[in-house]
Amino acid sequence: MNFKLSEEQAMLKESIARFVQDRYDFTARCAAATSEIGFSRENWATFAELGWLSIPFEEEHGGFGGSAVDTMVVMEELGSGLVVEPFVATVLLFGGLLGKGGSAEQKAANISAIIAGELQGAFAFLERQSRYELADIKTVAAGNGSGFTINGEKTVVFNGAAADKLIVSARTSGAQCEQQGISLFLLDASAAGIEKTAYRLMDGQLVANITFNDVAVSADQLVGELDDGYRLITDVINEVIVAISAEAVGIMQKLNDTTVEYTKTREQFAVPIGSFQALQHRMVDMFMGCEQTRSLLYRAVCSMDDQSADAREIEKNILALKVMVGRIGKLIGGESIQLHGAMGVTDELDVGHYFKRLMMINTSFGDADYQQQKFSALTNSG
Amino acid sequence: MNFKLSEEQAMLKESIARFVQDRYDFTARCAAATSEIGFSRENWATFAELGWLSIPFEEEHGGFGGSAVDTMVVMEELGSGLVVEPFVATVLLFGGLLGKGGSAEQKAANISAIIAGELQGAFAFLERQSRYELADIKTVAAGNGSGFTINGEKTVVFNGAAADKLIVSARTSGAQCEQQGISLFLLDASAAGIEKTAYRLMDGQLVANITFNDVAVSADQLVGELDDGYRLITDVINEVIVAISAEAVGIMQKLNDTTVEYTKTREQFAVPIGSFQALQHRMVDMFMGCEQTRSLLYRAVCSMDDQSADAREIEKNILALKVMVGRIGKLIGGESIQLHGAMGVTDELDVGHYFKRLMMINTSFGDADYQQQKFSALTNSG
Amino acid sequence: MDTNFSAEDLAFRDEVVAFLETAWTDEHEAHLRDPQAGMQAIIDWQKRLHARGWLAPGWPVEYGGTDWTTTQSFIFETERATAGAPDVPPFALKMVAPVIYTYGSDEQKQRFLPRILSSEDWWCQGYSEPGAGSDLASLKTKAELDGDEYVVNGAKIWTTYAQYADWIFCLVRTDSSGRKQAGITFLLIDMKSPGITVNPIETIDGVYSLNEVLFDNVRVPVENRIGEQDQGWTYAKALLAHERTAIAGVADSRRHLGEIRELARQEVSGGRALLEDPAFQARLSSVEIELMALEYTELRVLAAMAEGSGPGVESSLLKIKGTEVQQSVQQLRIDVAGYYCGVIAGESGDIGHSFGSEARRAYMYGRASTIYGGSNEVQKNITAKFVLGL
Amino acid sequence: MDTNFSAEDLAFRDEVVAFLETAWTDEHEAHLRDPQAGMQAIIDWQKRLHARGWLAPGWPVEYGGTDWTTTQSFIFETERATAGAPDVPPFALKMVAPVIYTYGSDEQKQRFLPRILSSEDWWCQGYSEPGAGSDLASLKTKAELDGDEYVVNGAKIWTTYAQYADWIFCLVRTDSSGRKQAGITFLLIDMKSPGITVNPIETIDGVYSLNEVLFDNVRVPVENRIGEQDQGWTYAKALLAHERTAIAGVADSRRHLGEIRELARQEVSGGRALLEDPAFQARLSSVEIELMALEYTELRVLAAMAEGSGPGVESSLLKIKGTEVQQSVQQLRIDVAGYYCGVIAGESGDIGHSFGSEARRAYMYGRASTIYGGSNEVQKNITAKFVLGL
Repeated sequence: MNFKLSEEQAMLKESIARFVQDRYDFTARCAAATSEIGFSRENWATFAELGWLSIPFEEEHGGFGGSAVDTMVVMEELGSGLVVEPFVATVLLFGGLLGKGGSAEQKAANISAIIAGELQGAFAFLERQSRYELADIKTVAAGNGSGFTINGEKTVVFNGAAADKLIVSARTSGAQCEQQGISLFLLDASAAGIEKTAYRLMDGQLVANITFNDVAVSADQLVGELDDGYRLITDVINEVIVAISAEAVGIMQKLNDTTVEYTKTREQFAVPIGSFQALQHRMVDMFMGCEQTRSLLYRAVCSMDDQSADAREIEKNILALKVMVGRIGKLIGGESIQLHGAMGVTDELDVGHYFKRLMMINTSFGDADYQQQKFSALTNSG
Repeated sequence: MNFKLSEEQAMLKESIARFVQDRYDFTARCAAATSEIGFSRENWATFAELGWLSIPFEEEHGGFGGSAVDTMVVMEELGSGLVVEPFVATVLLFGGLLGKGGSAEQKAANISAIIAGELQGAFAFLERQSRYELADIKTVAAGNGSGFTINGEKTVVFNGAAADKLIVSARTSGAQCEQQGISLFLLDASAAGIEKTAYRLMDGQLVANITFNDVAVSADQLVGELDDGYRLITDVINEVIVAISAEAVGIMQKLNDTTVEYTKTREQFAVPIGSFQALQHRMVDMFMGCEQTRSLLYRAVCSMDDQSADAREIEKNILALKVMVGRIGKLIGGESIQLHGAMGVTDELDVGHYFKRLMMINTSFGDADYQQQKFSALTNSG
Repeated sequence: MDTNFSAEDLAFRDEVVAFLETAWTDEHEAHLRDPQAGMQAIIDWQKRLHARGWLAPGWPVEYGGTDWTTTQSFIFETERATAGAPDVPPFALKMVAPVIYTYGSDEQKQRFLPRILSSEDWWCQGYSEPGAGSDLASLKTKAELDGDEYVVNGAKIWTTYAQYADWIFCLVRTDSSGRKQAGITFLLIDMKSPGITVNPIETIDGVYSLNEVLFDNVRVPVENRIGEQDQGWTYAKALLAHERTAIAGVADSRRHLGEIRELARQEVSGGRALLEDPAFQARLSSVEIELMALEYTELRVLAAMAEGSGPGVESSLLKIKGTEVQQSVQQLRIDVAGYYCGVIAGESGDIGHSFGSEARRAYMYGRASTIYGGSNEVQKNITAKFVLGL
Repeated sequence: MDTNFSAEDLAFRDEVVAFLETAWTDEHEAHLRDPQAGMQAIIDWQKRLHARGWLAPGWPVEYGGTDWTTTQSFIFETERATAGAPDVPPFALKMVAPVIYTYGSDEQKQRFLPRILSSEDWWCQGYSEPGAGSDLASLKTKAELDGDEYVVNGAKIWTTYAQYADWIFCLVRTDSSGRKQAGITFLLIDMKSPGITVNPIETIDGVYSLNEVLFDNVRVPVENRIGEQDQGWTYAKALLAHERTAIAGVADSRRHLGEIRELARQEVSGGRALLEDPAFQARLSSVEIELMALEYTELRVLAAMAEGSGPGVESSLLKIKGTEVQQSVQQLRIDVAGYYCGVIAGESGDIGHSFGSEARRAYMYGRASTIYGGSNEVQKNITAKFVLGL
């Protein structure tokens, strides 16, 4: 049993921390987020150069062959720096689907481009009505002999505005909400019949609604098995949930540190407000919340990297983690604002921005209440 | 709009408070509770003498014709004094069923005796499996031409050990859990075929399990309409819920006062612990909890006494009240123990005893979680 | 003890409902969603209320108040919120006006009160200062008497709607020698005075309402001083409890909760209305129950006030619970919106649930409610000291 | 970073499981429910552990410890709790023994440690005093040196199992002139000494475990002093962190949660298992998730300790969260029992759900867990100061 990072992981962590320290202050971050594509291409090139984009990919595709712990290390530091560059969308979601389900040709054509920083991707899976149900899909890919014709609309596509290529989930059979009958297709974002509407989310992400009007795809654009995309989606999204949870832990730690520091310097009634016992106890609750969340994060990644771990245990660990990330995120985010007083509601401080990212992480792939019901169903069934 | 007590109500309140002050200190209370019948007959005679037992009954049956506010005034003071005498069981439950559903003969034969303090009653409605579902009844009253034969077992019958007469709920038709087909019967506790097992609850009450083995009753022992007892039960129990909620508010106020006083005198680290801000804020939460519960209590009794009030509104008010009584009871009870430190876990202080009564009030007639689901069902249905 | 409405009360309610039906229009409602047009809608709404004589119910009748009973005030508030009409901005009507009619000179009353009622003058509040926060009395903005004018230097912050204001009422320091509550003077300052600069503050809700107001040798005629020099704290303090009472916002929270219930009825999750989701139901019920209690807590405070006792220290309870409930309601709305709570609705129009962007704005704006008007922590200190005697 | 079990660990687990299968019997289990027979069951259990060499895993090997790795300790604890076997009472094995083998003389080690391992000596802890509570260092029980004996006068309180104890380890005051942490001496006192009176304290759980211990001119040989006179606080303090680590009780809470799930599966409400009730599910899940986290928090602390760093201030977190989880578990059990949580099972036998009375006892006993071992409030103060630097 061992909770230490390997030397390699410690170096990776240090490298990201240094990048944030030297080149990603709050002004630079806001400039990246508010740019036309929602991030900085220059930063992305740096990520590629430093090898971060290769972390989760298999060595045979030019990747680093990283573990869940490796991805955790990256994400926690990206969280701590409030990095807006689309690591999750391009590398983990889009890249993850290809890595896990892509054909040899698809991998060859795309993964090295992702690693080189030359390809932006997105996964279009949400629909207006779907809420957190990954199987609730109305977009249809109708077979037409040689290939398929896709019609439908996807919303809140992360990195959807900047993506060069998309993977889209569509129904090839089955009824709406059925897990069976979902297939994934890889296509150029500029394909005929695709229209995008870009907009921003409060955490700075540039996302898009994407409509598919009679978009023609060939059979070799299918990612994974026909009708069997659901399992692939959930496998990848489970990994992404853990990754954004690591990001959340990085944010929580940062907010806690910032808040404790602020209360040491901010004076009211002629003493630092950090000397008030009621506030101290609340900051202890924030500290404990962060440590407990970190424990669930370690629990999840250790079980994912353990070849002998039971699949059900892994799922349970991931669900528990996401529930706590949501709950403690609300606690720490809310308390950080409150303890910063009126300064906390200004846009000038980064506190509000960290808070908003925590809120979007809670919402992403199912909020705490939703995941807790899945957790209950899993743990109480026999 | 007016939240003041009438002069008569203020006198009633004062009279109970004086009784508790003069004749019901903690030692006297414990002596009453641990006696063979679970209360003091002498105290009960005093209650009769002072007219308290007549409060809720109609004037035509010799009662005071009191309102929901009147009952509230009594119960809050009984709560404040942690009075263990069976006012709820005999007057409100047993007496309430007779007053609302009894035949003229049944009323004449019993209500004046209750008021005179000469009759102890109990309502046997709970069964081993029923939990909080009032309609979950397996006890059967089988028609036999002239009357009925009752077989079954009731548990946790409040005042069941001392009661001279019982009202028992039994199934005369319908399946277990069906609301239709429940009937109530009035019978002597000493009737042939009745066996009691007495035991104590943690709040000092002496209760009983009662088995009915071929107990014969005649048709004139039916209370209310045949098969239609459910409505009568819920009507009376709703009133009792409000009454024990008033008792709970009396207890909460007492615990809060006691705890605040204790923290003013108890010293740690050379200062009164009440000077610690973290504890102060928690006591403010206790204070706010008590005031909010009191507000729901006033809301419920005002709507019950308002002839023009909508039945659904009244039910909603009662459900809300019971939920908050349970939740805030846990908060105030738990915090009172905690803030008393190790002294709080001794039996010598009354704090633990008040706490236990709050716990039993939460459980009685459905706990907070149960009532909240009923509240949700009611408020969300159109 | 009763909360029955008398026949007169019921008649009054009909009157209110009838008024609201014509006075608060769908057009107002639509404008309200747009921060810029919103201000015009509010001014128009104030004028309609004034025309009906209902703009300043709390004022003494001689200055334009209504002499309503507590029950009538309650009825008006309830119906107002149910109709979706906003509470009027408090700075002129509920904050400075009571100071003026209670402690001001006759000349000040005649000069300022009618222009408040007619919506000619817009006011903002100059209490908070950079660094002072909840410790209001530690303010540093200085006023020195020079002839028959005060010369004011310093800075006020978190000043809501300063960008629209004609006047600002300020607490300024005229003496630093004694305890910090002494030596404070209450001044009314024309926002057009030379030397005043208004700097906007960007806030997490993305809507511009807060400002920093800088005073650089601003000259204020001595006749714009309320009462005595150095006694301003007394005048301001008397009003703070009223501010806390008004802040509870029970009727508005009730309306918002109703809206959320409807949204959750329409929102589908896994083929089932979100409203049928037990976890959502539990949270909705918890908030509703707390709100039902708060409604009666407020009535109890109002009834006590009607009996002649001031709102007193229980007003802290209303402020704490009121803002807690508001934030719970805002959180529910965010959670109903799901992914769309993150949407920043721009020129793109309808890009998801239309309420997502609004939910976000209300939520972010609402973060301030537990901070301003004396933070909830300060309210707890007040309650511990003055109610519990700790 | 990994939590994989090695092949050796897996083999060790099999060993532990095999041992528990025979060493902890149904008969022990049954006795445990009865406070009187329970003590005999625990002594027998200690003897079986001792025979296997596993009674004192944390001790240095030379005195009878096991030299287990952190992982092995974790495995043993987990399997022990899963089997339903109790943790051994900490007073001798986890509290006084470490003081003796760390700070005691060779003679003291030889005299006391073997008798602890053989269960011949039963110990209790004399730290708390009436009035001292969480402010442990303000203790007043006095010891004056008279020749080669100390004469002890004063009172200790909340002394668990003093009625069974052969020895009590005490903090006593030998000097009042300096700061309160100075001038405290650590004494081992024979409970059979003349002048000692043990008075039972009735507690809200109705089970007799706490006592007041009075000292009236009790003479204690100077060789029963640990280390130096006036240095007792140092010796005691080093152990407090260990006490807090041990207090988390993760494995036991996990077992209890499993029991509650089974009870809720059997308990029916309105024709449906209580376990299917969404509100119950939500509460159960919340506790389980918190516990899953705590399990890893404990592992992280244990791993840090294995690396040579002491449990440190993070032990406060284990104590706070551990006791919070325990109380949540106790609350759940109470709520499953419904009306029957109130039952005081007496001679009447089975009068309702058999677990109701036990649920009540566990709940009431558990109220003390957030108070003793340094109240959770004090733990938060410690964390604020030493972890957050506030």
